[in-house]
Amino acid sequence: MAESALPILILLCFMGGAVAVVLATLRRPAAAWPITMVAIAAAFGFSLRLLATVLDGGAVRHRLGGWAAPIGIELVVDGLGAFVICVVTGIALLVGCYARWAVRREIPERESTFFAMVLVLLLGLSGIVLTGDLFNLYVFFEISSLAAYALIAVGDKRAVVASFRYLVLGTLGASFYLLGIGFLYTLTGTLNMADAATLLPELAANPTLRVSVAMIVTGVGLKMAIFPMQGWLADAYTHASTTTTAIVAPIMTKVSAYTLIRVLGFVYGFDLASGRLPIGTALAWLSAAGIVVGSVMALAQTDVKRMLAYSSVAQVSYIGLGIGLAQPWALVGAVLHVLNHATMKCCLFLVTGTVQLATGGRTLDDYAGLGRRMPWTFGAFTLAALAMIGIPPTGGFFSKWYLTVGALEAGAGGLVVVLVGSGLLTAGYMFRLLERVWARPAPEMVMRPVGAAAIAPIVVLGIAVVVFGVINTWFVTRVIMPSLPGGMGGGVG
Amino acid sequence: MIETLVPRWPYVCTVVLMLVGLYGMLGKQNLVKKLIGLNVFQTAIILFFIVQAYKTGASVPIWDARLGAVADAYVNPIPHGLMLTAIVVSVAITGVALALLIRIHRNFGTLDEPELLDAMKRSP
Amino acid sequence: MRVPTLAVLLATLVVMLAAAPGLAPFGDPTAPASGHVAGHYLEHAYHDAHTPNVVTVMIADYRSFDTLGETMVVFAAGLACALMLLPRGRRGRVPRFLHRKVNLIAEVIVRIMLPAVQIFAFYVIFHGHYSPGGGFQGGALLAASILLGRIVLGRSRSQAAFPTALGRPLGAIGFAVFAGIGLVGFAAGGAFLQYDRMPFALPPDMLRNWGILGIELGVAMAVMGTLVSIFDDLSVGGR
Amino acid sequence: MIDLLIAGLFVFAGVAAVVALVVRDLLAASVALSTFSFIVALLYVVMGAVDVGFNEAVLGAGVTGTLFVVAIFRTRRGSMD
Repeated sequence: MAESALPILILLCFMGGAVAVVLATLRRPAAAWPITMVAIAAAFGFSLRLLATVLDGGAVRHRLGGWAAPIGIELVVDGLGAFVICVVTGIALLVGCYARWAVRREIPERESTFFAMVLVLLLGLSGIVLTGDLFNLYVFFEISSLAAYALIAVGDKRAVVASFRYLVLGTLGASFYLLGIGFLYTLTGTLNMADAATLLPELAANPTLRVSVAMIVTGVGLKMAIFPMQGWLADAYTHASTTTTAIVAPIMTKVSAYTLIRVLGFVYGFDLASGRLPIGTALAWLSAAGIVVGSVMALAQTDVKRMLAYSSVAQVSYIGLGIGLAQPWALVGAVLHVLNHATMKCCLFLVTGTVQLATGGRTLDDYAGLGRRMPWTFGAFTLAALAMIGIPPTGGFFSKWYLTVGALEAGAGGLVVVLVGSGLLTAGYMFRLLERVWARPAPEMVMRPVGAAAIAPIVVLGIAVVVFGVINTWFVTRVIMPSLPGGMGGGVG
Repeated sequence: MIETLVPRWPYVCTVVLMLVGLYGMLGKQNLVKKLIGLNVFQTAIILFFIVQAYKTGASVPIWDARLGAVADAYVNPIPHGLMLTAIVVSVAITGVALALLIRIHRNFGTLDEPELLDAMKRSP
Repeated sequence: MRVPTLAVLLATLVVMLAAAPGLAPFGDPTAPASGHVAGHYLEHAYHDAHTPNVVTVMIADYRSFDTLGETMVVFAAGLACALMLLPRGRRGRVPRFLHRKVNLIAEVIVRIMLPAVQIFAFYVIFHGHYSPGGGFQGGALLAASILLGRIVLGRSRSQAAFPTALGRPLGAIGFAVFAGIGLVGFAAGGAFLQYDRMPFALPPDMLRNWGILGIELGVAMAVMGTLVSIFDDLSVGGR
Repeated sequence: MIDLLIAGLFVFAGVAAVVALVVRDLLAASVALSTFSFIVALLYVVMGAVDVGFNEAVLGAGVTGTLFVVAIFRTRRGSMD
């Protein structure tokens, strides 16, 4: 494995950015946004560089403190990690462009702290993706969660209650994760992921091992909002401020999903994790239940932001379903859905935020006729909505296609029914909204102007949804398949 | 069952403490009480790690010329280092949660769950 | 107690007891966790960093990146409280328990205690190589001495000793000191936080020894500044 | 002998935790929580984790307790359960 300084450089961008924002804004409060953008842009540049490096020469690592793996902590990045870190920093860059406009309108007096907190959130999420150590992952888990609690609390009046509920459940999840790695540590004596993976097969019959898998899946599942632990998500996303939702919703649950892939696929191995205790099957069926519950709840909402929040529950469950099936095509679909759902959900939440700030409207009826007033914004919105339903050639179609193929290959006919049925439900609530946007007459009202800097990221995301669909085979063959766990990629052919 | 649990009795004690904390988090209606439950729960997990690190008759993990660099002479230091981190994390979380409680009290005037739900229904 | 709560409690109990047979008995010196990495730490720590306290070597050298993350957690908690509770209260609108009449006995005792606590805190930071203690404990003790002053000595005098506005910047600087020491070795061509690559003419174990002391100082500053700022935000912020 | 000490401390810790959850006066509850932390810190020390015990005594028992008291002063002292 090659040594590379790129992983730590990404983390240093965010660390340095957060400290610089706090110190620089003591004198010049306006410096917060430019510093944040420089930090995120640099991190995005390093991420792309990292992806290119990994695609050329295979996985890279950085040994912190110069200590070799089980003694010290190392950062390890393979194709999947580089892919996810690019998604995280890319989405952050676009939301960052948008944030200046939104934050000035929503929370002007707390701008500097807000941006510092966003950098801390990104540090936590990137750390989760990059680290190769189980306990270090817990530390980054807590950094990102702490930042998310604070960011979610900045919102309307009820946001603080939503944030407190999230804090209690999130800490419970993190504690279960900690307990899981505690059991793992008492069995193997190591915390390094690769080292644990070599030691674990000897312990396959140990009951504690199964408990540790169950604990870790429960803990990460709580953060990922897998049914029946999805309760915190809808309130948190609905009441948080625009920028918070647009940055937390697309990437936070996805990073948890990636954690699950890594722990189940690379540390335990899917065979070991499912041995004698059907963790994978349970995860798949719970995710299926989550898809149904999320879609039905979304259909029942009139508040658009809340509707999208419930749809997030369903969409994240697609990823959970792919991981639970542990079948190569399903995993391809799950990883591809990380990218696609991040792109489209970010676009949709940015639009709801823009509408809320420009017109004050939140409900379905408030959206009537807005398509003609904001053609660019709602053009992108429509593309993202079509991707949510899964209409070709948008990215959403392909990830669901791979998931369906995976479910068929695994012989889980019931899950195929759920996948198709949920597409119909999604079509139900999305077309209900699109009909109001485009087919109703434009309202007579005064709208606050929306800056070009706020519209540009939305349009970019709308185009990206389609582009990612068109070039999906590149992602699948070049990025995802070569780095599936346990040589599964070879089995896809 | 009993013969597996008796030699691991401190583990059973930490499980009991964990359940007490969990009960506080999920069963109590007052938000401060939930937070106290959370603290107890986290402390119980830390205790679990420390219990796993213990070796009968071993010394504290500080190098001593009389004992030399013999691993068996000292208690396992790794869980200790990890739990230093975990304690700091739990204090940080408590601080943030208390800040949230102050905001909730300012917005809705109560910290008891049923009253809070009422107040949230009444406010727009 | 409601049914879901009871169900979660029972499920946790069953799962935790199911894990028991695979664990080593209490106090077993041959437990798998005690070998492997832990054995390496115990046998090499003194040689590697010239520091007797193995836990200090572990958190400040072998696994120093965890500690950096932990310092970030503390710093983030301070930021989070500020984000939620800003703007801080105007002067004169502090809660009653912070500006009631000063109690003479309490004041005299605290005035005698404070220097002792602070000297002890510095001892804890600098002696962390040899005895229990280090940056976190020392920083927290320093913060505790300031908090004691805030509660007993009244607002104006405790503000003169440590102004509220200093808390968060001190936290940021402490974190920067930690990361900066890590960067020295990194810039000299080693890995991040690799102390033995720092460009000073000392043997590697002494370089690590000094590196550990440096980051302990950074941690102490970060913890002290942030804890005081959290206390100030909680006590007067958000009105 | 040392096992007996550990067992006794566990009992005290359990009692303190239950008291912290049961009393209706939140100020008393936070004092009980500090007591719990302090007993647990003693447990750590008895089991050889001197660093952790020190940290728990300073942060868990000291700082957490202070923060709880401050927050309770600014909200409400009574609890419904």
